[in-house]
Amino acid sequence: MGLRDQLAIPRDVIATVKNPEHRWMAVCRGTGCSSSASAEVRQALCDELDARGLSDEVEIRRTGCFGFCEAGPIVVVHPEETFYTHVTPGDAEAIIEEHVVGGKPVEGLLYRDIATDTAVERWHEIGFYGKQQRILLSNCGIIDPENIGHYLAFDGYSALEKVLTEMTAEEVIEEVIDSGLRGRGGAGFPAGLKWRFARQTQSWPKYVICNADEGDPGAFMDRSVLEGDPHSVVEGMIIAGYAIGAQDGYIYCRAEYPLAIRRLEIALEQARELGVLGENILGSGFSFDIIVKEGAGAFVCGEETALMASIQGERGQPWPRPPYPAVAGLWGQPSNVNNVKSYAYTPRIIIKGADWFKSVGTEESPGTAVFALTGMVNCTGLIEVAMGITLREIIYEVGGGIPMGREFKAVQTGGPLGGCLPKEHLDTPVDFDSLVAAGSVMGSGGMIVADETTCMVEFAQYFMQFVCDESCGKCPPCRIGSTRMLEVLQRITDGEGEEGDLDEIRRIARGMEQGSLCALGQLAPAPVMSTLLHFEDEYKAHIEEGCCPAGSCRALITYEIDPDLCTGCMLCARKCPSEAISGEKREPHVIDTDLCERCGLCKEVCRFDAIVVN
Amino acid sequence: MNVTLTINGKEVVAPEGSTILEAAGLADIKIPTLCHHPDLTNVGACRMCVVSVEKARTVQTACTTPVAEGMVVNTESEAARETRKFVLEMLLTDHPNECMTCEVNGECQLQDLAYDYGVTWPEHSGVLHAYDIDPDPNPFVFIDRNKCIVCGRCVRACGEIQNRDVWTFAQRGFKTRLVAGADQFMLDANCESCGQCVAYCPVGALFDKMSLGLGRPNQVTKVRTTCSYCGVGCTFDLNVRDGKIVRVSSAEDSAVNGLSLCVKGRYGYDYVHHPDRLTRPLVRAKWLANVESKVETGQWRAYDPDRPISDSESLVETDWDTALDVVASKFTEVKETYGNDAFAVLASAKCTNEENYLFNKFTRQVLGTNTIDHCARL
Amino acid sequence: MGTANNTAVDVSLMDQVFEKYREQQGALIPILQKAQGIYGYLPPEILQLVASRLGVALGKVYGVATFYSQFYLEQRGKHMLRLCDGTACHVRGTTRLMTAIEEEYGIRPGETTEDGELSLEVVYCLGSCALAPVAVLDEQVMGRLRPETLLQQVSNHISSQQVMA
Amino acid sequence: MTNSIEDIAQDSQCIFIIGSNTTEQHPVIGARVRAAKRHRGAKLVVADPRRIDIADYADLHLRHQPGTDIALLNGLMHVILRERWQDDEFIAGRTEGLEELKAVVARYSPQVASEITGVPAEDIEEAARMMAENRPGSLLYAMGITQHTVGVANVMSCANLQMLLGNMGVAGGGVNPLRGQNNVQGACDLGGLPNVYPGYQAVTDATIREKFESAWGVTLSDQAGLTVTEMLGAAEEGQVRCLYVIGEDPMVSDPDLNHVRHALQKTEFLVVQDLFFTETVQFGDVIFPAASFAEKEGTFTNTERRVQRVRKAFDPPGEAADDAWIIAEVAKRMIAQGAAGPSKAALHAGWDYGSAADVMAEVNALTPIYAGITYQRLEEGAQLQWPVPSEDHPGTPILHVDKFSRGLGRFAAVEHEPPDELPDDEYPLMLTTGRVLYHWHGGEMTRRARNLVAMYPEGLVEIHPYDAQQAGISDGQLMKVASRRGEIVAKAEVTDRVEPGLIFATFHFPESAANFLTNPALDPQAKIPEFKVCAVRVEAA
Repeated sequence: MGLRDQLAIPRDVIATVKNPEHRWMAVCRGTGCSSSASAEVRQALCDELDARGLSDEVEIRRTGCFGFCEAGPIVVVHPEETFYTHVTPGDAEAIIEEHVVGGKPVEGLLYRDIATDTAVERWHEIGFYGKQQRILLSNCGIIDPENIGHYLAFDGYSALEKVLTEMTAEEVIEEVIDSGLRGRGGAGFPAGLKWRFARQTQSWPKYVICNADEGDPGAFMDRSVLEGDPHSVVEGMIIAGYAIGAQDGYIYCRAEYPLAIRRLEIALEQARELGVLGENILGSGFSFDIIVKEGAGAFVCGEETALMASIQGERGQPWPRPPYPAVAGLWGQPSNVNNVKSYAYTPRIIIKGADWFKSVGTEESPGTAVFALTGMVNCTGLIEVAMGITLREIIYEVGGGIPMGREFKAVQTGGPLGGCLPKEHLDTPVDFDSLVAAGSVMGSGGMIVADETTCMVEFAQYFMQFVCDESCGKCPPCRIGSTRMLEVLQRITDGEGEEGDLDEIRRIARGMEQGSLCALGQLAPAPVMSTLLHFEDEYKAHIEEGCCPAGSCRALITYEIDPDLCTGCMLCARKCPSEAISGEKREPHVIDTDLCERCGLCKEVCRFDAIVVN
Repeated sequence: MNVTLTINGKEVVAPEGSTILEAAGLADIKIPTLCHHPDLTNVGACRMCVVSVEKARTVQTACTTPVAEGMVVNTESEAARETRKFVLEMLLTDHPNECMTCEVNGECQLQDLAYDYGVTWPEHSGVLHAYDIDPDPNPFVFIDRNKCIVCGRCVRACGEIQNRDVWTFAQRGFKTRLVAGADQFMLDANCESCGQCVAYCPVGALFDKMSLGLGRPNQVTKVRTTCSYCGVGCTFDLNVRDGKIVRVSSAEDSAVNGLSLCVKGRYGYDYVHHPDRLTRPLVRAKWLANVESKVETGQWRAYDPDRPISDSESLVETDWDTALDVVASKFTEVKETYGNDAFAVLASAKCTNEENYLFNKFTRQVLGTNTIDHCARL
Repeated sequence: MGTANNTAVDVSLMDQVFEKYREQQGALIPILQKAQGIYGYLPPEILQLVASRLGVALGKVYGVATFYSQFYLEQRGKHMLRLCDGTACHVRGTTRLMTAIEEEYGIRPGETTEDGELSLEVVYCLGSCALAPVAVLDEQVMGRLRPETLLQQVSNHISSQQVMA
Repeated sequence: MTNSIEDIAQDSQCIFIIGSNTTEQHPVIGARVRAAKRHRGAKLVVADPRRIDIADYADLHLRHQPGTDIALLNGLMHVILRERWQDDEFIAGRTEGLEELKAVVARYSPQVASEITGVPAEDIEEAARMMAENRPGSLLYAMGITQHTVGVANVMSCANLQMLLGNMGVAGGGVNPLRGQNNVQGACDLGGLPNVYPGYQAVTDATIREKFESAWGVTLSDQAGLTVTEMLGAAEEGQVRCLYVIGEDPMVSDPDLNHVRHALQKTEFLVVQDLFFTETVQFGDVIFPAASFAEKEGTFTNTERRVQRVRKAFDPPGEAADDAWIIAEVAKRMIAQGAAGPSKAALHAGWDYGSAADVMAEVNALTPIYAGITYQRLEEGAQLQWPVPSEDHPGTPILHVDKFSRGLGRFAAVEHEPPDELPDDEYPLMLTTGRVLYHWHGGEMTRRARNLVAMYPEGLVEIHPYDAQQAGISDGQLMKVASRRGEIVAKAEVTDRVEPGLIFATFHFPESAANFLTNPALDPQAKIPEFKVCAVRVEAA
């Protein structure tokens, strides 16, 4: 009998959750679906059940994110796993009446495959999920993240029990090293090795820190894990604490994730109540507790030393390494900093073993990768794929290809500190080393797809603007370099690029890469350098010909109305914020280029594709 | 415990826990620095001291990287030198090109390093900070944030040496700005006007306001002396130009105080040149003969023009011989008439040891009394 | 001047905050967050109070408060509109949303309308990229915005709150 | 100081400041003390009636009533002895007289001490614990200890505490008076005292006297002379007819200025040697214009007994001349007139010095503690703290390392005695005096430093809001302060830096000089006046 059996585990909950016949509905309450009114959907479903006296028969369960936020709000009816998309409160009646009572799925709410335009009934039959392999996200969409009983039903905290009863700290570290788990924060440093360094430093107290300051624009993997399966992170941190000999943990989470923070606080409270967190965990004599620290809005705090400065209540400025956090980190004490996902994998590795983990993914990068797939793809959202999958598979199979039949141009991985890969690299396998070899990085998991309408110079400029805004200001290469770099990019997209600008960009980039204090400054030139590498012609077109091939840079384009296509509906003229469009009703309109601010609103509202960009 | 490492091919033994910079210092290998100062904690901000360390992915700051056994360091690698040049160039792109009129010209670390690394003035069309110059009404510290290189030495000096924490950096990134307190005037932000921030500033961003325009480093003579105020005995350099103190600058090799001084020591020197200074011996008319004729001929002068020289209590500016003789004669006369106990000498805690010795000798040997004291009790 | 509340700051509200963080090391940032939660921004007297209660220099508090983008040292509007300019949103038209707000309300990012009703702010990524472009009005997340839907929602939100008041 | 600034800053585990406004009076030491607390976690205990700046940095501020230092110190020692925190090994090996101390201190329980001092008993307990648990600890004091009628007893009491804790003769320990003026230490060291020759060699010691007689070639007086306060009294009574005042301004710095003025007026022949036309110069018969520190060569000795060079940067203005030349000229002329006839054979009889270094060579020869302090060594950068008995001696950064100068350190049991003058119905408030950051001593120099004046242009009198309200005085308003001896008018600074019943004034400004009010009552041994306590009344002016 394990220690865990002594706990007051909610057994009825576990029995229900595990029953394969159980009739229940998952209503996604991730941030995405919540902002599309999934709370109201849930209420409507409950009301309908009440009205029919079915409340006891059917469970309505709030769950974490399904990843397919584009299609939200999402409702999945179990046990069939019927997947309903874009559900509104008004659809509740149909779902209950037709599906629950009538036993037939509601056709109109099913997902329609883009390629075949046919309805897909079951969750895992949808193309978006077809190529995915959900390990980390396996509980997301299934369990109620605010109910520890659900987590326990899926072997929650049994890894902790195993560690505390059967394993020495060194064995835990051995197992994690053996699994080949590489840190999911971006750099891919072997997690177990980091733990070992922290264990070896002879100084106490020690700290376990979870980096949940997911600041990359376009990335929300960590948030979904925290929102959908918070206990997996908590359990992973406790195990790490046991392994390195720490008693205190911090989760540093962006303040922009209020829901994740709330769910974490609930999870911590429930874990303490259950006795798996706090003093004398499971009667083992080992104590460990966790404090959630909210970030205050600084991207640089994703850098581990800046993050620790921020926990200490200081300006979030990095300090040079070495000494590394494993030697001198938070308050000068040995500290282990890992990403949310790295901790969340840990319990699964302990339960299923290092060999199981290594069986997924590639030899050098075992396990899965979680990406936030965004930009110009049909299916955007959160995806989990086995390492080694190609970019092409992700973009065209999981993501369903580029919308409106446009041409794929590039994919950016790793956010503002990552690189752009053009179509020649579409068959690059996605793993830590292959992406680096191709000129990008895994990063923490942002993946943004650009199509032919995306100007790569502007794209690079956007990221450099981001770096300028987020540079902590401590070291000159980043503080001043990013500003100078942005100025060059700005003048190129303004059509004022000069000969030598590309050399200037390369020079500043080299200086920043080589001289900056932290990874933010060292990697900041990556988006610029990778676009310059693959799309130099596009840069040159801006500088030498004064034109933006993607038709995107406002200073370099003009809008015109094709008189043959214009019907004179006047919609564009009414919408134009600068009153640059004129024309009689039912007559072709014209744009006054001098007045036009090139906002593109006319093009967007035109129903006849009559607006042309030059 | 010592560790052995190699710097520029030279074997160096340094105590465990020391930095590469310190180890290099032991071997007389010079590594350029800007934000580093031996009195202050190291922050690795300015990137000037970067060196290549074998097996390290990037260049490392020598001021923060601890030495390790077998470490191989190259302080003059291409990457290190290139980085230093880049840093200097970047700093100069946000620095006014005013060396020609800058107060610290010739004593500016940025200028020296730009020279050492052959960095030419970077022309560019980008933004430069344009902060107000000398916006703080305090009478001591001149501030030109446009020259600030954000090295933070002033912030650390004020925090770590002086423990007043007047200075801080506000905002971040390119907008990072040195501010006092919550962007207040210095004197409202706990400042005790010690000027340590000025002493530690490697450029001309903080300077002594009283010294503006009075002489640059190469135009002054520095005279090392000991402060004339309290008993701490700080030593400093009088910066002298044309027979005037134009500035007091503290010196790292001062035994008692290093670069530290207080407001009186650093900024209270101008009494020396005050017009109130007595410049000629004065004697009351009653002790003098032929006052009126000497005044008429211009040999002597009335001290107070409003007081008639005929008034026996009026003071007359005389020559030294006369004044000294008046005193010597009167003292001799009193001594002969009333004896040694008629004298009392008040020596001075402001005078030198040698002078006090002479006062003591004079009192005891010449006047023949032990009645000498000074204000130690006051 | 706007209608925003300019009455003196009640510093006693901070007592509970200091009590809560009494034992916690490095609590400056959470204390400032709670203070901003109470007052809507960080008034100078609160910065001073926090400095003296924590025994740190005012400059340190100010340095921290100005480093992080979350903190405001000036009073903001009754309603806060945050436009996401994360990659996905940027690509899908945040700039147009910004222009629309500027034209309708005359405010640019970081500014507040003269009547003190609305403040505008641009943030990088709210993590709802699939719904780009996204904005958050007070606590309400709005996705797939177009200029006209944004303006409609903002005006509805403001007027409904006024009615309630 | 028995110790050095450096070892106090580096090694003290507890720094106890009593009667020293360190931040304002010794700012560089103040900064080192704050740094020791902040960076090393040294404990800091400040005892001062006012909430002076350094008190804001202290772990504990003991706000005792002026003139109750002994009661406070005895209270601390009471707790230490009660808890057996004393250093028995040090006491057994290095001291004597503990039993007498114990007997006296036994009467000063924290409750009793609290009643006298006004410091809560628990703070006294806590301070004693802090000092006992954090050793070595150093004690810093200044005029707040010495300027009392019980000044000497105060100092002895400080020494008792440090010996009890075994804090003597170790780095980071000691009893450390912070000397107020740049060379007050040197003036004391080099014979500027009525009872000793240079190097504290007693004038009453025949052997010593003979040494100086043979060096100077004259017969010397075997009687100790008068102290500063006594000589002014003697001048008033006509015994002293000639007064030679060098670089001092008793009309600002001495107590009871009305009395000083009378004495100076009565003096038959007053010679004053100074930089400026000071308050005292007004009364001078002959005034010699002297040189400032920037205009002459020499040495100063700092508060830690360190001898350092003063160098000439330029000539004095006009015909002003350095003090050494002036005094030598007077001496030579008097000798020429036959006032003294030193034997030509005596080695150091003459007054022809080529340089300050020549004078120092004579000091080296006659002053054992300065014997090894030569210009050559100083110019080579040697850092010398006396005693330096020979040219190869490295100096003595810490005194009393193995033994006290008298052998065993003696515990001198002292009892609390109230100040000479305490408030009463007629003069209901207590006045204490001191200095401010931006000014120094009589203000002769700082009042002529443009920006120091800009920072602090006039003397302010600190008064507690309660007393201000009682007297109908508001902040910045002129107020009249009167004592039995005189009155001044100055602007009020209404502040809780002082407690109700206590006001504070400076003596930097002649027009508002606190010394018109102060009590000339002297410590019987050291003859130091009780500047720190007198009774006054205030009213709006």
